[in-house]
Amino acid sequence: MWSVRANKLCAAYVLDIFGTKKVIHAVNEVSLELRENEVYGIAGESGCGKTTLVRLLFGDVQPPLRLMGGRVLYQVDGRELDLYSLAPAERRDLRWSFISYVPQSSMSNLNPVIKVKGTFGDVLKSHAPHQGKRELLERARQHLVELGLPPKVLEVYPHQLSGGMRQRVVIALATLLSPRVVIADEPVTALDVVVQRGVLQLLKEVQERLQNALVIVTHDMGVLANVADRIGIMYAGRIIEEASVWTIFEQPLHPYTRYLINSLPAFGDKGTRESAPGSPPSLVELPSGCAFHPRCRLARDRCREEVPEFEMVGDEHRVACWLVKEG
Amino acid sequence: MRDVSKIFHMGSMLSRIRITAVEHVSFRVGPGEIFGLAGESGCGKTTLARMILGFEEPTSGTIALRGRDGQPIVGRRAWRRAGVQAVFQNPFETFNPLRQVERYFFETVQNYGLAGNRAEALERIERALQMVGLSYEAIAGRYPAEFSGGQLQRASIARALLSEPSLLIADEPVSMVDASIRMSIMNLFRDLVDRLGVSVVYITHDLATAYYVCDRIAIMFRGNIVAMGNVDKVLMEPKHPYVRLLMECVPQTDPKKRWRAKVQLSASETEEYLRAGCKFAGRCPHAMDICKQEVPEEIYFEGQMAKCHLLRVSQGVQ
Amino acid sequence: MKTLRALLRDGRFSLGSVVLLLLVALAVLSFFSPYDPTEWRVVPRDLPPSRQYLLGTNSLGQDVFWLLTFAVRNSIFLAFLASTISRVIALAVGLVSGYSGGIVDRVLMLVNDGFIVVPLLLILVLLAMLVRERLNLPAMALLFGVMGWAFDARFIRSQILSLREREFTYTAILSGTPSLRLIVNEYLLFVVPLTMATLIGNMIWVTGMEVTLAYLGLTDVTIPTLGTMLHFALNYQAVLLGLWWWIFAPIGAAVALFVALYLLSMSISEYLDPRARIQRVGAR
Amino acid sequence: MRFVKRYLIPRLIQYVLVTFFGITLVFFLPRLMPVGPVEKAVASIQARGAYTDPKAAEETVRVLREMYGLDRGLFFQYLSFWRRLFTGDFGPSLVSFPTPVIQLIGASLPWTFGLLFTTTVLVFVIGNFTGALAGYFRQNRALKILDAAAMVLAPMPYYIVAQLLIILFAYLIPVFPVGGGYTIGASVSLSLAFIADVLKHAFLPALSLVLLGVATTHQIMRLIVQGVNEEDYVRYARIAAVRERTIFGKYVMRNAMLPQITRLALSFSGLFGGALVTEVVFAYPGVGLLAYRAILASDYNLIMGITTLSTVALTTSTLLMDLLNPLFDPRIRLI
Repeated sequence: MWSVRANKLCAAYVLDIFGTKKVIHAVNEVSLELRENEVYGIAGESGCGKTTLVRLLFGDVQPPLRLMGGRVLYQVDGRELDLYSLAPAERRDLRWSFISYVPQSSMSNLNPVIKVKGTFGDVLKSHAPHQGKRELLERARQHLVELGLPPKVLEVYPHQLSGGMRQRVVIALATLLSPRVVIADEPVTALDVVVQRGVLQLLKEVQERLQNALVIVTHDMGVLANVADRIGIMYAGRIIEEASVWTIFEQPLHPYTRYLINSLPAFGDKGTRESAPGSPPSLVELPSGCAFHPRCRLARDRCREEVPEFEMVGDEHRVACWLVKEG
Repeated sequence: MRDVSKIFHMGSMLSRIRITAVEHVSFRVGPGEIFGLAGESGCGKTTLARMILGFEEPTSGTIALRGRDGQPIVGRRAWRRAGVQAVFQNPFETFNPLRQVERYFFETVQNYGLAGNRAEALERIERALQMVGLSYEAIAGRYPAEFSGGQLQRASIARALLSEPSLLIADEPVSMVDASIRMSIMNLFRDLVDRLGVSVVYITHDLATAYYVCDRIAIMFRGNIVAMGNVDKVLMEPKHPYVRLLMECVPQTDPKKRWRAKVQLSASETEEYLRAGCKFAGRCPHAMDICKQEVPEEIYFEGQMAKCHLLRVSQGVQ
Repeated sequence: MKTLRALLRDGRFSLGSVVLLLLVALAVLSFFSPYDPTEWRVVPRDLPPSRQYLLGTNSLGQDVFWLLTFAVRNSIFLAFLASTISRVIALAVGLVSGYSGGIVDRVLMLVNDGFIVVPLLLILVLLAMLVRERLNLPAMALLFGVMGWAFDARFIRSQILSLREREFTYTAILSGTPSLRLIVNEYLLFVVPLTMATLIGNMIWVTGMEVTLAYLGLTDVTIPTLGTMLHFALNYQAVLLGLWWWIFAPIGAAVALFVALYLLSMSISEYLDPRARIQRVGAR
Repeated sequence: MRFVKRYLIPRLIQYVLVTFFGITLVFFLPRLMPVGPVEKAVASIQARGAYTDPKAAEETVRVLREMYGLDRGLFFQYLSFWRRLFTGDFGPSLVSFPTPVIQLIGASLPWTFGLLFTTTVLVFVIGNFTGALAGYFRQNRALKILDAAAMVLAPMPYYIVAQLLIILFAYLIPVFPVGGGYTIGASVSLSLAFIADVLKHAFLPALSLVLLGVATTHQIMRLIVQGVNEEDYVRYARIAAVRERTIFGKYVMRNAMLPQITRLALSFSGLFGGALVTEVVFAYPGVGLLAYRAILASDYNLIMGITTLSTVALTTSTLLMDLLNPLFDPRIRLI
């Protein structure tokens, strides 16, 4: 069963830098579906629009970001809701109870001048205004125990926690109200491998406990190989290939995905890896047709002229590439 | 024959907050070798790099350097001209955003007296840029913001090569570079080592790329080198428990090799720095009493070195 | 050029520059003045503004309008000269202190903090009192310049400290660039625009101090400045006598100068701080 | 313990060093001038010798020369300056000879302190409140007008605002007295009438200080709040649908106040400078007016005394704020 559906989403940053108008097409016609009890990975390089896509799924659209088209549907308790036709108050109510967010690991996601329990209390209070302070605190404590975190973290200030612990506290905060969808944007990027593994472990555990949808956005294919069920590869604001983790790693079809997978170093194999030539395009001036064609060795005329459609090519496997379609 | 070798012997390097950043670290890098220096953030690898580059003085111990001609290098200027140059992590920060990239090339040539006139200088710059797949024409008159990250990183390498140093320090040179072109930079290092005989110290937290490119590797933990040796040996047959933990935690890019067991996380970082004995004892699944009291000694066997009491017991080696 | 156009789109900047240009034009007019500002009794006394005497005349028999042109000229000149002197000191201290660090930095910052904590007004009063008779414009500029650099030196130093940690500093060191050249090549371009913004801020301070010292009667009152004009107006009880044009002419000019300079400095520093710039974009 | 070692002790050392150096500056700067301060004072006394009692004048000159060790080296003078400083001895005033300077300052201090304390508190509360609102609700019309007003006021020197207030409220609309600390002839007592009289006299001086102080604080607070508003933790709280009221109070304000508390000492020293000028304009019987009288009479001792003590007062206020800061910022308290 699906819980979030995005249909042909388009969004752009419209900047007015002292009179010069600049439009950055960060997300172009992205369609995807998040299902109950799965980990969906979104992979892409920096500046490919993955963070913007997450903001769209979440309904966090503020200037200069603008929604240019498409819909986001939520399935909440069997009802279908169109995110962008909801009133702001309704949208707010869905936050944390239906969909929540784990931001990039950094020092600064928790208010530095209040204790961790204060932040937990504020989030709970906003969604359960009639509950008493003690009750709320008890609820927060129980939640931490369930996740295997020491409840004493509630009594300290954020700067007293290590980076890994802080990120785990944020995960606990995001899952406080048992949301059906959790979106994690680069949740382990700044962390060391050992801590990274611990944090991913926690994310996965919570997902298994809640049987909900977890979205992990990252540039690190290694992370996705380990935790994702399905993966969408983003390039220049589009998802260009989507398949199960096995298919992506074993039979990638899009030339970009192939470069990406084949250039990954692996232990026990010192064979030469080749990178894709050139470098990723700027979202301000996208190439015509398929955005990857200037770097693609197999590009044909059609690739330069028409944007390939994102089509199903196999079991749960979608690709946007003329070469695949035309054989 | 060119013979580049460096012998490090340095004692406790005290930083301002009196935490030993680098402790009794010794290693040598041979000519034409890529030497990996890997570890988590705060393990002292960057401090070590800064000491080799001469940005910081070791509290004790010495660092020696030989040029490509085999002669020992003495003196600050020579140290950087014929000795050691660096490639940094963020290519967009490597060059001043307000200045043209080419100016660094001319300054390097001029300051080290590498050319007599402008034509010679240009020729030299062109040669260095050709080696990394660029040309003078491609960089002339342009500011850093006009390049892509990959191009800038190549330019940065070319600048470092201008003075024909015997050693290149590459501090996380690809972590800020787009994933799809990362390997081309790694391949470039390999290529340069093979062609020029320059040595490279590759500093990274990423064991996978280290495995890909390095000949030998040292794993650092809290200011100590805990394991060192041939990269295949150290990483594929890890002896030290910390290296084993690291290897288990590196996300393998293959869904067939997913993680299974759980890991234990460290309490506080400062605590580990101040710990007497083996710094890893607090998290080590095999910790013994002696580990908490005595600093383990270096144990050599099967072409690798490891600092661990456990190994002495199990292997019975000196 | 691009920068100027961008800045002009900010209402505050264009308003500030228009007012400032008007004041400068007023100052330039002083070169065509029919009267010598130091002479008294050249026109009838205490006349209200009229076509002949645009801003009336004062009790000393001077034409207020033409006097004002000299006052504005001298005040702007003084402010600019004093601020330039203090910018040179601030830049030198800030650059050296920030780049060299260690003991040099500590000693310089101690001197710097000393200048920050002493009550500058009182010290200036004390010093002005001693040299009252010789306090002509350049001397005053020197005095204000020597006293008014500490705050911005600290600011420049903090900029250098963050620049020093950026990787391009190390690239320059590895390129063999000697320290002094490195500071000039790598940092000056970053610091100069900020210094310009502080220059304007400092000009406000200098003018304010000059007005205050003149009011206390500590400057050479024979030099027409905004401060000495006010000094005379108050001493001759212009308020009580209802000679409002005499007192409001310098006050109006001073207020215009302050606001114009302030608008400029706000606008420029906001332009230079990319963070504030992003916010401006986001707000639209 | 870590707090003491890493925060407290460095601050105390800094305090001692800066105070020491500041006072040293106060001592040496006048001596770098082409005209020596003591010579100047001596000359001015000798000039007056014609119409004052010549014996008293001679006596003053002698005392002064001896006190400053004029015939000895500069270093000796510096040392004796410090020695006298520690006993609170700034010598006799020249205007009201032979009343000790310290006594004159002591008499004016309560007036200045009362004025400064009240205005500093008012400025802090009002300026931060309006500034925070203006930074948080950036589209609000009324607040934009407030911004504009602050923008015009902020760069004004205290002197001009004080002068304008006098013209406005003492001459054009005479609701407040032109100056003084209390009505001349009123008996100094703690009666309600007297207190009301004092407050009435203090109103305009205080208003001029508050107006300018609020304008500056308002502008700085507005910028800080705009910055804090973009911080990750505020955005994250907003994404988590924490109530706006909580975000404004607990997330934005609490954090934006921290730099403002640090700045309080600076704001105090700004107001102090302002108070000196304002007191002169309003003939308010505080330290500023005392200093003015000293200037008119070239009373070097008195000025030195006031300047030195002000330096100590300013460094001490900075230290106090540094000591107060950890109470509000757990990151300093729990290093």
